[in-house]
Amino acid sequence: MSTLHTVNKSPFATQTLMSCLNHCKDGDAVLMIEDGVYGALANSGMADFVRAKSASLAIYVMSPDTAARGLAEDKLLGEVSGVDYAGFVDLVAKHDRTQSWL
Amino acid sequence: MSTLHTVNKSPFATQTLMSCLNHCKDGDAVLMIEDGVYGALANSGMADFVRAKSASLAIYVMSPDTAARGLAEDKLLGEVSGVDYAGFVDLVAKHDRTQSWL
Amino acid sequence: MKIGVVVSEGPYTHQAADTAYHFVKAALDGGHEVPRVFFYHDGVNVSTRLSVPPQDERHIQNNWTNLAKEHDIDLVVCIAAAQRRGLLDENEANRQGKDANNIADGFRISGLGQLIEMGIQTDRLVTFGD
Amino acid sequence: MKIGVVVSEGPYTHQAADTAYHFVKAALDGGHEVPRVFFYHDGVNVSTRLSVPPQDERHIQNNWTNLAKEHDIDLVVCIAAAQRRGLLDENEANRQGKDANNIADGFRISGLGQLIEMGIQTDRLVTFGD
Amino acid sequence: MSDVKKFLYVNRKAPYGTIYALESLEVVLIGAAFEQDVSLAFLDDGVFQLTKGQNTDGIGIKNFSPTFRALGDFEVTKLYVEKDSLEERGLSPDDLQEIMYEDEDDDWEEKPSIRLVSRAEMADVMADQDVVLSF
Amino acid sequence: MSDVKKFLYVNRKAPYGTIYALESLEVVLIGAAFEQDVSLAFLDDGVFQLTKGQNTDGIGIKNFSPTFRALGDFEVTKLYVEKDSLEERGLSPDDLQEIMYEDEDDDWEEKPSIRLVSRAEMADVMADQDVVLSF
Repeated sequence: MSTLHTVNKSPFATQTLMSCLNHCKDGDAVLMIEDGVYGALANSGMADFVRAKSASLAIYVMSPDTAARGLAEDKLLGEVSGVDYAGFVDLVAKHDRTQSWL
Repeated sequence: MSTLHTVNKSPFATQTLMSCLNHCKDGDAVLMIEDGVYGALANSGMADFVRAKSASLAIYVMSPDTAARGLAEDKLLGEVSGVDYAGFVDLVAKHDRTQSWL
Repeated sequence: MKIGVVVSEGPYTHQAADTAYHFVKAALDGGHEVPRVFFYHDGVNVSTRLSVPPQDERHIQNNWTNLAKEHDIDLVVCIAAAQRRGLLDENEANRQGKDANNIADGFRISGLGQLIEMGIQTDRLVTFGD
Repeated sequence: MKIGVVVSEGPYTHQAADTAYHFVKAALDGGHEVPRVFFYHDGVNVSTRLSVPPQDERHIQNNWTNLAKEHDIDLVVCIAAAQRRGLLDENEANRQGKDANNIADGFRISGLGQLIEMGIQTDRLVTFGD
Repeated sequence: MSDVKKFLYVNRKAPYGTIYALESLEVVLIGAAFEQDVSLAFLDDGVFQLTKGQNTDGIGIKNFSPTFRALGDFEVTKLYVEKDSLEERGLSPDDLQEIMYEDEDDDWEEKPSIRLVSRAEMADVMADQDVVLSF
Repeated sequence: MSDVKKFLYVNRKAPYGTIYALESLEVVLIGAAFEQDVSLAFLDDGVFQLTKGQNTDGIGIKNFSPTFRALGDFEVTKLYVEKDSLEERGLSPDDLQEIMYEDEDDDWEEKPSIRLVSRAEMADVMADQDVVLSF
C-alpha cells in the first residue's frame, strides 16, 4: 500500500512541499506539478532537502510544466524523474490513493 | 516619506510576511490583515523575527480579524498594535503610499 | 480503472482546470474510465457558457464540454458552491427568481452527495486545486 | 483625501472583497473620497447579479451595489478579465453573440485604462487580493 | 474492498481568509449521510479552524466554528489534530474548542473527538485511507 | 506633485500556475499609453517570469514570455530583478531572457532593460514610488 502525493505550489512561496515531504511514508511517490515543479531545481536552497527525501521516496516532476517554465533538464535534480500526463495517470493507477497537497 | 505595507497571508503558509518585512525601510508601517494576523502570535516560531523587526517598524494588526480567528489579546505580541477598519484608513492616509503584499 | 476527478479552482486564474483536463484526456487515452468530474469551490466557475477568452487562448469551458460529450463524462457542478458564486442553470434561475442563467452545455448542477458517491464508486480520486 | 481601491479576488472564496468593502465604508465615514473601485483578476466575479448566497450569509454583490449607489462610487469591472471569466453586460453579450448577461446594477465594464487613471487621479491606492 | 470506505478530509488552511475551511465542513456534513468511515485531519494552518472564542461580528462573515461541535451528532467523531502544527504556531490544545461525542459502543459515554497526534502518527492516519479529499 | 507619477508594478508570482503574471503584463501594456514613469519589480517567485526558453506547448497555455522583449517599444525600460531572489532559487542572470531597449537620450543605443539589484536596493526602488500595483 502506498500513496501518490501531488504538490502544485512553489516551495519558495509556500510551505506545501515541505509539509508534504514530511508526511510521506517510505515507498510513497511525490509528483510535482504546475508551480510545484520549482521544487525540482538542482541549485536552489530547497535542493538538499528534496535530495535527502529522494532516498526513501520516488520523486517525479511534470515535464510539460518544467518546459513551460523554461527549466531545462540540466537545471533539475538528477534524483527527480520527468513524466508527462500519461505518466501522471500511470502513477495514480499504480499507487493505492492520491493525496493532493493544495 | 514612508510606506504602509499590508500582509494578508499566514506566515506559516507562505513566505509573504518574511518578504515584506525584509523589504521595509525604517519608519515604515506594516499592517497584518485577514490570515496575515497570525503573524502577530506571541509564542510562534515567527515571533522572534517579528519582534526584532518591530524595533524599526510600526507593526499593526486588524482587530476584527484577530477576533474572528479567536486570537485573544494575550496571545499576541505586545509590540503589535490593534486597529479597526477606521484605523486602517488612517494608516493609509498617514503614509505616502500603500503596498499590498499579495 | 475508474478515476474520479475534482476541480477546485476557476478557469484561467489557476492552472488547475487545465491540468485536470489534460489528466482526464490522458486517462481516457490510457484506457481508464472517468465517469464523473466534480467542480467545487471556485471550480464551479469553469461551467459558465458566457466566457469569451482571447482568440489565441484555449477555451477552457468548451474543452470540457467537448470532452464530456465525446466520452460521456458526467460534469457535476456543486449547487451550494455555484449559488454563492452566481452559476445557475435554467431551473435554478427560475426557482431563485433570477432573470438569466449561465451554465454551459454538458454541465449539470447537483449536490455534494455526487462528490461522495464518486469517492465511493471510483477506484481513485484526484483533486486539482490551489 | 482621494483613495482608489482595487479588488483582485472573487466573492466568498477569498476575504479580499469583504475587507475592501469594510475599508471603503470606513474611508467614507472618515470623510475621505472613494471615487472608484476597480475589479480585476477574479475580482470581476464580484459583479455577478446571479449569486444566491445562503440567507444567513452576507450578500457581497448587493453590499457593493448599495454602497456605490449611496456614495456615488464608480464600480469598474475590467473588460479583459471579465471576458475570460464569463462576466458580461448587455452590450458585451450582444457584441459577443451570447444569449445572456450577468452584470449587476451599479457595476460597469470598462478597460484597464480606468485602473491607471485611478492611480493618477487619487492620492492613495490600496489593493485587496490574494 | 468492503462496501464501507475510509474517507479522510484534510484541512490545511486557516478559516475566513479563504472559504476552503467552510466548504470542507459542508462536504463533511453531507458526506455523513453516506455511512462511510470518516476521519478529519487538521494540520498546518488547518489547526486554526478549531480555535475557541471565534467572534466574526467585526468582519461580517458567518462564524461556522460552532458546527464542529455538532459533528458528533452526525457520527463524525475522529478529528485528528497535529501537535507539531499547534506548537509551531504557539498554540496548545487548551486553545482549541472542546468537541465531544457520545460513544454508542460504550454506553453513550461522552468522549473527546479531537485526537492529538504527532506528525508521524498523522502520516500513518493519511496512509490508512481509501479516499483523501484535500481542502 | 508633478503630473507624471512613478508607477511600480510588483511581480512576486511564478507564471502559468496562476494568471497574475499575464494579467500584470496586460496592465503594463495598457498603462504605457499614459506616459507615466513606469518601473517593474521582479522578486521572490516573480523572477521566474523572466526565464528564457519557456515552451508552453505541453500545457496548452499561451507563452507570453516574448512580450517582455517588446516592452522597450512601449518605453517600459526599467525591469528591476532581485539578485537575492535569483540566488535562493539557484538561478543566475544568464537564465533570464535578454531584454533590450533603444535609449532615445543616447543616440538610440541598445541597452539592457533588466537591472539586477540587491534586496536593499529593491527596497529603495519600492520606497521611491507614487503608486504601487501588486500582482
